[in-house]
Amino acid sequence: MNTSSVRPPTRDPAWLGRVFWSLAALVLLWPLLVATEFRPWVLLAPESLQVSGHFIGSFWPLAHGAEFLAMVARETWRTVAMATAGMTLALIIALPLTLMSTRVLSISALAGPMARGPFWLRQSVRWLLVVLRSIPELVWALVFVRVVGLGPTAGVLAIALTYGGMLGKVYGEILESGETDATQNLLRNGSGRLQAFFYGLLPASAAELTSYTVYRWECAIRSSVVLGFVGAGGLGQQMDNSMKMFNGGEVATMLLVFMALVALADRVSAGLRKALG
Amino acid sequence: MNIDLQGASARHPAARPGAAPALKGLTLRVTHGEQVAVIGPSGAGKTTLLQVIACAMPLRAGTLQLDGASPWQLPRSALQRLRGRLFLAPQVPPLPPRQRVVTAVLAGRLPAMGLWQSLRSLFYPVDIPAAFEALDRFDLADKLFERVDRLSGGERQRVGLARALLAPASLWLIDEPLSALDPARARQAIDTLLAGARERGATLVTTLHQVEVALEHFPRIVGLRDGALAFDLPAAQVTREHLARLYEQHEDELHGPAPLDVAPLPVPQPVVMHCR
Amino acid sequence: MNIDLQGASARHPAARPGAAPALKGLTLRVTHGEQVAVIGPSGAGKTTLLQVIACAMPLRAGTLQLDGASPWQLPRSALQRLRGRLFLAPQVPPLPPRQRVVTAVLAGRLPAMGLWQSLRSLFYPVDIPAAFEALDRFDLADKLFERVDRLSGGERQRVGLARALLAPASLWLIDEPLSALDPARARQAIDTLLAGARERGATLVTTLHQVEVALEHFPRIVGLRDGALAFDLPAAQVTREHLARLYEQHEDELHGPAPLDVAPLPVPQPVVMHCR
Amino acid sequence: MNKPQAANQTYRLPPPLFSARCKACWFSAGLLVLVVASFWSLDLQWAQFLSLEAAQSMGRFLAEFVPPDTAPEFLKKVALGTWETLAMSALGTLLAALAGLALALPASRLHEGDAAHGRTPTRLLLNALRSIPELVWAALLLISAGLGPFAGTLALALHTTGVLGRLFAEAIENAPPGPGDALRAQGVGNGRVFLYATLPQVLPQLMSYTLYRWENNIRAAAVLGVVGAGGLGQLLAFHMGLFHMGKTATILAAMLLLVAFVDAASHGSRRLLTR
Amino acid sequence: QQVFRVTAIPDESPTELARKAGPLMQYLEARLGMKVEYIPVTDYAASVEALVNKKVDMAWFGGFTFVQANARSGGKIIPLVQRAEDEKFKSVFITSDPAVKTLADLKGKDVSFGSQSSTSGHLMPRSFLMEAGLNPDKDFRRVAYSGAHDATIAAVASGKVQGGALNISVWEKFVADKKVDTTKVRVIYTTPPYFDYNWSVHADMPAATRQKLSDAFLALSPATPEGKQILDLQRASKFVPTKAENYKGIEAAARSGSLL
Ligand SMILES: Nc1ncnc2c1ncn2[C@@H]1O[C@H](COP(=O)(O)OP(=O)(O)OP(=O)(O)O)[C@@H](O)[C@H]1O
Ligand SMILES: Nc1ncnc2c1ncn2[C@@H]1O[C@H](COP(=O)(O)OP(=O)(O)OP(=O)(O)O)[C@@H](O)[C@H]1O
Ligand SMILES: [Mg+2]
Ligand SMILES: [Mg+2]
Repeated sequence: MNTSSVRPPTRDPAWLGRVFWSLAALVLLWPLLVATEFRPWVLLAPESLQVSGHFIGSFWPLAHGAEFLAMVARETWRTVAMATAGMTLALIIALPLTLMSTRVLSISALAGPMARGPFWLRQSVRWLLVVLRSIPELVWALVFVRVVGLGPTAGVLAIALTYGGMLGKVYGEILESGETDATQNLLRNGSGRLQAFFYGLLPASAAELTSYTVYRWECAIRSSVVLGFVGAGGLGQQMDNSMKMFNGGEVATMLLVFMALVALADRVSAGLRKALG
Repeated sequence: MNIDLQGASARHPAARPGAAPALKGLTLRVTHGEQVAVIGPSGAGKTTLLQVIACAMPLRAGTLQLDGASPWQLPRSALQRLRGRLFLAPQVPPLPPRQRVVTAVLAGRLPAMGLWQSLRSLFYPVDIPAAFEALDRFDLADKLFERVDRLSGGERQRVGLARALLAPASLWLIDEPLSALDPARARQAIDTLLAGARERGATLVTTLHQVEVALEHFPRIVGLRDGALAFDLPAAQVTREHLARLYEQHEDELHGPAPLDVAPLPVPQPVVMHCR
Repeated sequence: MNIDLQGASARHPAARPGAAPALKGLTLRVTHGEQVAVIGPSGAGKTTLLQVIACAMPLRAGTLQLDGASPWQLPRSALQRLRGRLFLAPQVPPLPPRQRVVTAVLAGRLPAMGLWQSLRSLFYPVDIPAAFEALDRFDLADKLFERVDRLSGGERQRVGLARALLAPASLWLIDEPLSALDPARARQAIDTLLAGARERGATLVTTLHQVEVALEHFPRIVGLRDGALAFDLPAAQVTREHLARLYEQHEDELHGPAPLDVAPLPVPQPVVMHCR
Repeated sequence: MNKPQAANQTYRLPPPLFSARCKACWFSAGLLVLVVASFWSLDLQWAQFLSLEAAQSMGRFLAEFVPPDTAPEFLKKVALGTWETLAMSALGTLLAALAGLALALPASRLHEGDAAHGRTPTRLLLNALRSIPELVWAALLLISAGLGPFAGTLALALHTTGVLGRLFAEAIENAPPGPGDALRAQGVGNGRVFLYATLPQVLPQLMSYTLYRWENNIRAAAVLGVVGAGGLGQLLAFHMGLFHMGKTATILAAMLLLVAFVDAASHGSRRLLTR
Repeated sequence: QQVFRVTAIPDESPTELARKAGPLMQYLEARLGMKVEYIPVTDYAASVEALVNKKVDMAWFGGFTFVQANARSGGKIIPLVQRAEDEKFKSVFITSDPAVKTLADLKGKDVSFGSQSSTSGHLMPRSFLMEAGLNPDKDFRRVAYSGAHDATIAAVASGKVQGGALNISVWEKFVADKKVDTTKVRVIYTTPPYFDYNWSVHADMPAATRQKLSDAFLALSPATPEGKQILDLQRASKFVPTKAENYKGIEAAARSGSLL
């Protein structure tokens, strides 16, 4: 039964391609190492060890004056509030754009290539998303700060625009990378796009979408810290000062606050996933 | 719904360039209310045929007409309306994990539900009795509120089939409905499908590996091999030789006697055709 | 490998609290080299039984011994070694999409490969001829370098089965090997599995929905219903009544006559048992 | 057929999800309060933003961007900065993807019975790496690695390791368990189960996370320039601060192109991977 | 106009600036008879834009920021007064590297300026370096912009960079307050004098208010306790009138360094 007349192939047809791509990757890596002056050993040079050791040593004791702590608490809230407000606006921007740009929900793409009209609509939404997110929030903020003066409005708007672009894109990718059989089956049986989204796509990726949103919120907190560097206020501005003045104790206290915020976001994310899973 | 497929050829977009097309020059007409079983060896193109009819895959050559209209020439909204009248149950039940059985079954009715109603149904299922009744006809009513990823293989398959009973479709395309079912459930499922399609006046095209079931229950049998029509006969006229030739292994010389001892076939019985 | 299951009960960890356990008080002994078919209605616990034997699921009550050892009492490395001698083919072929057929088949041999060799095999398959030969025995040699997500349902299933031929196992647990296969490929697959297990002296436990195939090819039939043993008999002694009772629908009063017209059963033939 | 009699139809209603649902209510209410409190406490000055005056000064500001500076010497500088930014972000992301993958394995519960002893400590480490913004990492590293792109690369790599490690771990935990369980039942060890069953399933996802992080990192690399870690950002901060609007426009255009390029590369790779 | 708004370039840390501004704002409030508000900024450019766009009424500018504001507003920024010290302001170059003795020794080292918009922290040091035959963009290994004078001191003291250039008055204050270890950090070069900081207003301000403002500044004297406190905080002996022509030199330096 198994005495085959066909001789087994002796060579894997994919082999040459693999060798080629591995070599190509190595060749590409080299100029990167040169351009970034990648010299890890300078980290271990005695003088740099001494400098960084000295700075890290100054982390202890943590700054814990009542006034300082009150200031940190105030600025932390400001940072969180900026991030939350920015995220809310970003979601308002991102959700419709995502639904418009997801390929899985395209009816014309159910079979073969997408029709011309929807393709260009999708493509233009994608480009809009690219433009929104390719300008760093820091730059948006610098622009807004110049135009309308200082304050959190600039920061919130900067976060909303950049994050709207990012959320729109990544939501789309999450939706497209999951199992799409169920959605396609619904569309093929004639359901509408939104129906297919709620009955096929969302249950498959709800957990991931939520945890990504929470993660982005956490990123927004970090961004609003960075925005503090250009005058949007909040923890970032304090961090900037303390960093510039090499005030290790203050830096360490604020780093701990960051970690606590991230741990909180993580907890929320895990809880939500559990509720949805 | 009438199906009219003329000289249809199709390839999977991802197939490697050298591969033979999955369907080659297939001509098939199915009239309103007919019940057809498609049989053929693995890889013959049965699933591809269903996908082509379901407008899920465009043709390379040839034409497809559903109720006299060429779906690929329709404007998009009309095509989607047309799709609302089709029901395709894939070989592997397309159930998102974590969804509950009741929601998965009610999803069959989506084309007939407004957006608002379908959203509401996510919070509280709109028509529990209908879902219950559909499941009950597949002996699965007790799993109504179970999650689909906590079902056994056969249970999952039946959830996929129960959807058909809720779909507002006039053409049912069912891919291997019995693969994971035991004989009793299989018989019940096929009876339910046939009766359901008949009640609704829906055309039914089913692929099957169970030749005896096909011969016994379906008035018309289509044999597919290597993407081409092997035969298209009333069940009563399908002979052992037809079947032997249909399922013959590819390397003929290697398996001399094998094709002839295809699983013991029941003697085909002429079947009264109701809806022809 | 000898299997000795005593009063075994098992529940799926995710099952809802009120649900009945998937296995209740099952006692089963299978000796070295035996070939057993497990049949039973959908949801009877066949898959669960295979999982329990494969040490993929701990027992709630009762004991499991494989070759005299209690797997769950073994230290982890010994359990891992024991598992290296098992092969479980799930109901849905466990093939990661985008993997190539050759890699998927060679994965069956992983327990016998060192880490380095298995890494290398990801770049260049280690033993193409062996994979080719295994596939050829399932009439699938031409798909050797195809990607598994570009196969038809039946082809995918056969890839999952071909793995067994490469596994260094002395116990094969195969869940519904024939569900997506046409009669000819099904016959070939079951012949190959039986012969393969016999050649290697491996014990073979298979769940099946094709009662005729089970009765014809397997010396011993185990009937499972609602997680408990319905019967455990040599194939020759399984009667129509046994089967009718096994597959009886749950709502007895509703389907009065149904259970009795279980698909036309072939007259069971006594089978020569080779390795008993 | 076997149609059941109406009299025998009984079905349970869905189990009352009261407690669970109320948890959800509480959570939603909390979320709403947070959002409202945020908007309220920040006293955002939309009026100022939407005023005619603001639109005018915005218009004036944007008008200053034209014409962008295209002096060859400056373009050369921008090209160099662009390349440095690209290299920094690419290498940083690559290092982070490797380190992230290495940390994601101990940080995830690979299958249901996995005790995963290393999970909590590894996740703590990942969280610590991630909670410190790149900018702060860069400022810290500038001290020991010296000014220049190396510090920036390391900063990106450290922060991104935390991010990717967690994302990878979650992707791994969410992968369909079927293929892995089949191999595990055969006694194959965790590492090889990962290579043969989990990785092929999650690879596109890991790649797309990595690629999207790369896009993020290009923007981050621009920010890093502000504290002295090289790249386009340093040019941007310098010229924007000095009101060289034409030059700023050129730099912003370069940034846009860079992100669009990465976007296209990411899209292309994803298509290649999911083909 | 109800509120009179004042800002200052952030050449030192914002907390320090706010501390310095407090008493002066109170004094101006009394003299002008209206509420005076101090608005902190963290970006030099933002303070320039603020005065040009009349978001504030008066700003404390460095020489270079004044030139920038004047250019951006089309010559509509008027310098009112400056400290006596600002007429001959100087910058210093400091180092913590024992091997560095002269400016030329900084070749191939990392050097930090203050903000790129700073006069005493960037523009003039750069201009004098060029005169000394050193091109910062080519001859130094890397150039960093710490953002503020005190941050430059911290960067040099920590060893992050080997050299730094900053405002002499901040340096002297750090030395006087013993906030810097002078055995480690030393001055290697002090620049010749030039005109620097001033208080500027927009030309659209009514002449009467302008007059009131400059009178208020000129009336400050170390003799009164209030005047002494303010002058000490501003590190000034007294305020003197100034005019736009004083800053021609800085403008020329900015143009030759192509910073404007
Ligand atoms: N993951 C799971 N979680 C909870 N319950 C499960 C799970 N898998 C199966 N069950 C339940 O356990 C029982 C036995 O399931 P099992 O999969 O063993 O059935 P089976 O005999 O293999 O059926 P089939 O022929 O349909 O595959 C069924 O009632 C099923 O609903
Ligand atoms: N997605 C795909 N991409 C490329 N080729 C495919 C794809 N799906 C199926 N094929 C190929 O097309 C041919 C027909 O496949 P099809 O799925 O229609 O077979 P089938 O008759 O349904 O078989 P089975 O009984 O095994 O399900 C086979 O040769 C198969 O390998
Ligand atoms: Mg098929
Ligand atoms: Mg099963």
